[in-house]
Amino acid sequence: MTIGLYHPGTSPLHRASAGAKVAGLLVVSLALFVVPSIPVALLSVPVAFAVYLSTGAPLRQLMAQLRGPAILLGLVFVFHLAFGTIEDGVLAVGRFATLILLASAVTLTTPVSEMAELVEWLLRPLKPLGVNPEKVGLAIALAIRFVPLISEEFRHIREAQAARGLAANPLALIVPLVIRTLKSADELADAIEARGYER
Amino acid sequence: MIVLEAVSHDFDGRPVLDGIDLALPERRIGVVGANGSGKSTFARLLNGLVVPRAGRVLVDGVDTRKDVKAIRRKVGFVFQNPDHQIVMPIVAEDLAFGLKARKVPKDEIDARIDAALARYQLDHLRERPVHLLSGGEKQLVALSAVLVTDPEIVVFDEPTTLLDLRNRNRVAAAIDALPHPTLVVSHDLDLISGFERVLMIEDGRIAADGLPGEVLPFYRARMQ
Amino acid sequence: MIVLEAVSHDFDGRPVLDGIDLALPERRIGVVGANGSGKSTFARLLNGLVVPRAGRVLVDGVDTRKDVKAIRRKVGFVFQNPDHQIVMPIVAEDLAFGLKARKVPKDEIDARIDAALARYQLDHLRERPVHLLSGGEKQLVALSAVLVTDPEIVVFDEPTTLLDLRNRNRVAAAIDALPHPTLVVSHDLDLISGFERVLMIEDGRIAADGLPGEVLPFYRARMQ
Amino acid sequence: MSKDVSTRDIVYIALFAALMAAINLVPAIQVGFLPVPITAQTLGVMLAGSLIGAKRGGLAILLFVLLVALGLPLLSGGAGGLSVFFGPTAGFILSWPIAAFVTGWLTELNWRRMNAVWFFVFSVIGGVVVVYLIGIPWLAMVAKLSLWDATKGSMIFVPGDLIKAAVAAVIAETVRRSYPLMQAAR
Ligand SMILES: Nc1ncnc2c1ncn2[C@@H]1O[C@H](COP(=O)(O)OP(=O)(O)OP(=O)(O)O)[C@@H](O)[C@H]1O
Ligand SMILES: Nc1ncnc2c1ncn2[C@@H]1O[C@H](COP(=O)(O)OP(=O)(O)OP(=O)(O)O)[C@@H](O)[C@H]1O
Ligand SMILES: O=C(O)CCCC[C@@H]1SC[C@@H]2NC(=O)N[C@@H]21
Ligand SMILES: [Mg+2]
Ligand SMILES: [Mg+2]
Repeated sequence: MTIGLYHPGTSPLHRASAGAKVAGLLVVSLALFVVPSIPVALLSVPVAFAVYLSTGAPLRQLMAQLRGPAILLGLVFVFHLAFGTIEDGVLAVGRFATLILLASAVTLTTPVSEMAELVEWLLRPLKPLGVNPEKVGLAIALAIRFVPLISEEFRHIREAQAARGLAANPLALIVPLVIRTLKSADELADAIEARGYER
Repeated sequence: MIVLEAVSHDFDGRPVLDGIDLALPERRIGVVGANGSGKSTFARLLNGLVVPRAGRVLVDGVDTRKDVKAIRRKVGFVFQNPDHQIVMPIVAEDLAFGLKARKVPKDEIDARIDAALARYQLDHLRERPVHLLSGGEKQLVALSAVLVTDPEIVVFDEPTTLLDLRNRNRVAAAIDALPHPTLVVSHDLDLISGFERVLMIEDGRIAADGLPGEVLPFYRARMQ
Repeated sequence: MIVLEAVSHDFDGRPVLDGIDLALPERRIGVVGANGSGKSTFARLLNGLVVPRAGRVLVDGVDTRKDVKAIRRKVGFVFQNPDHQIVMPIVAEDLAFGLKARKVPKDEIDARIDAALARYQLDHLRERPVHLLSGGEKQLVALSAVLVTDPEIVVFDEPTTLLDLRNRNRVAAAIDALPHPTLVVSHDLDLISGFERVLMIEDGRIAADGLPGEVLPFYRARMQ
Repeated sequence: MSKDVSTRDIVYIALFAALMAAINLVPAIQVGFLPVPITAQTLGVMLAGSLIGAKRGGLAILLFVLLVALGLPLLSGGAGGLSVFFGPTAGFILSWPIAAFVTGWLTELNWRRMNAVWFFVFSVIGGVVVVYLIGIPWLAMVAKLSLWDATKGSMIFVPGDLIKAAVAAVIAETVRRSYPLMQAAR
């Protein structure tokens, strides 16, 4: 599936497994907090930026995604200049910039379905605690399945009410939407059992 | 009377209705056509739910593009699935909802609800939860909720597809008995076989137009 | 063969099925009845979605109360609304769903999906998102997802009500061509007029049982 | 998800996670240079707790958070992915499942006497108080603000959050009367 923020491509990151990428992200974030070194913080940003660019997504999309975090980091830096030390500011901004760039790179290069498989795999050790990874996988698929069903229902309901002369009224829209989709959910649950899914 | 003048419409550049000219003075009009031929779009034109890209739609002389409010008051619309248009949990509350939106005074609301329910012998359902009604009862409640607002024309988009034979017959009888001019889009050819005029839509054009006895056999042959 | 022995069922104390005894060796069985008469409850008995309060339901000798797993494997069930039985977002994933639940090995899954899709010339839909299909395509995908698990009997609960005429004809042809014993609940009397046996349910009892030529006219008269 | 989560529960959980995603179609409002938007999504958090209860409601919102982590663009402005969890709004987002659980728990405890007023009160306790208790300290930490400044800044959300609680209350009460879900579930 090519839904979500995933951007299809053939970069090295695309070829790496989801598990390796998420593990890498974890190791880097730990390392950055364990080693409070200015040179490391300063160096890691361009490296992370290079990784981010290597995903091969269109430059415009890449830059647009950075606008929000950039504003925040600017604020944090100004705060440190005013109330703290420059060193602390560089350290804080460097860490966050690195992590946001790397996390975005992982998201851009990993399809949702692969991430879902990783989650199922990660949850496996929790089985003795009563967590069932397959159920989590089913819930993820169902949620993705529900999104277009909900928007279809929403369109029908909005039209039917406009036709009754009701201006857009959140109550009038959401109540039938919730009831209709709950009914669909009931029927879907029956169908899942009828199709031989074991609890 | 419904008049269409050179009406064309497209969705995202894909043409759906293509240069339709029509004057419909009849009191019972049926519309048939294959899946995706443009029937629902055609019906939605009549109360301004769809505003055409080109051309004009006039209902009793009012342009749907210019005065949507007046058009919504004139043209009642009943959908295939009553669940979509029912808003409130209790039958009477739902009938009141459209009237409140039109700022009808309180004491008049009650009287009008009584009258609308009495019309189809639904009085006993007045205080019932809507979502526990049978399909046919729901469709009749949806129709009552439209009639209670006193429209001049009623448009139906496939009002019987979800019903069983008995409920279908009940709704068909209700449609037959309506004093209002009525336009019905339906795959249920029996429902419109007694109408004054039937339009067949194909690829966004009127492919056949005439008496049911002429148009319906032609349509049946096309659908084989 | 389907056998019901003194089957009764109620919901919250309200009787819905009332002492039904039946043996159904035929390969094409239709079920008709008014809204709320108990048709869906009857159909749901056959694959254990409903377990009767009293009596037994046997499918090829297996009691639905005792071995639900075996029953689910034997009896495929196709619902009215394909949107509510397609579980996964992509066609191929959905066909795989029932097979994974049955722990079919991976490479066999692929081969079986190919075969099931080929049956109705749906190969080109393999990787498509389900929500972009037409109603008829969706219902055929739902049917394929049931057939891919190799059931011995297929039960349909009003499989064509949401479809237009062309899509309905497509699904009707698919049902006609099934090699499996089939039981179809439907308000669409044409769909079952060629069947071997038709049951009419009324107030939870079998009110008529016989050839379509006998039962359907009786039912039509009752529904006036 | 634990053993006593039935197939039907999973479907409801998925449904409310998807409803959260749908609510995101209401555009969020970005105020000044505050790094946290005013969003309609907490309405979904309140509804999940009020309508399907503590366990299912909490899991539904947790599933939503998981979908965001997987890379679906379900937050305001189409944000999503792992980077969100390093940002200033992560505390708010992570508080949502807990908030839904708390609202649901209070609703279940008081199911017999539920009406619009109680739905409002419980939506405020879960969907506002709990959310702020977790979200504001996190915001202060990430944006290097003092706790007091972060709290003052967040007061801008209060009017909107109260309106959402009121809307959630009216919806929950109307749905409760039309489709008795919680009773059926117990
Ligand atoms: N809101 C919309 N946006 C985009 N395309 C649309 C929209 N509404 C309808 N269409 C498309 O326009 C065409 C005509 O649709 P319409 O609903 O009018 O057909 P119809 O004749 O009513 O079919 P049916 O028998 O299935 O109800 C179809 O191809 C449909 O997919
Ligand atoms: N899960 C349930 N809980 C309570 N009552 C139910 C349930 N399912 C069905 N009923 C009731 O049992 C009766 C028979 O329902 P059933 O769905 O079998 O009818 P049906 O013949 O299939 O009707 P339709 O033509 O509307 O599909 C109805 O009165 C219905 O309201
Ligand atoms: O979309 C996001 O990235 C998360 C936004 C979190 C917004 C918080 S939730 C509580 C408070 N009320 C609002 O309207 N916004 C904030
Ligand atoms: Mg249509
Ligand atoms: Mg039924």
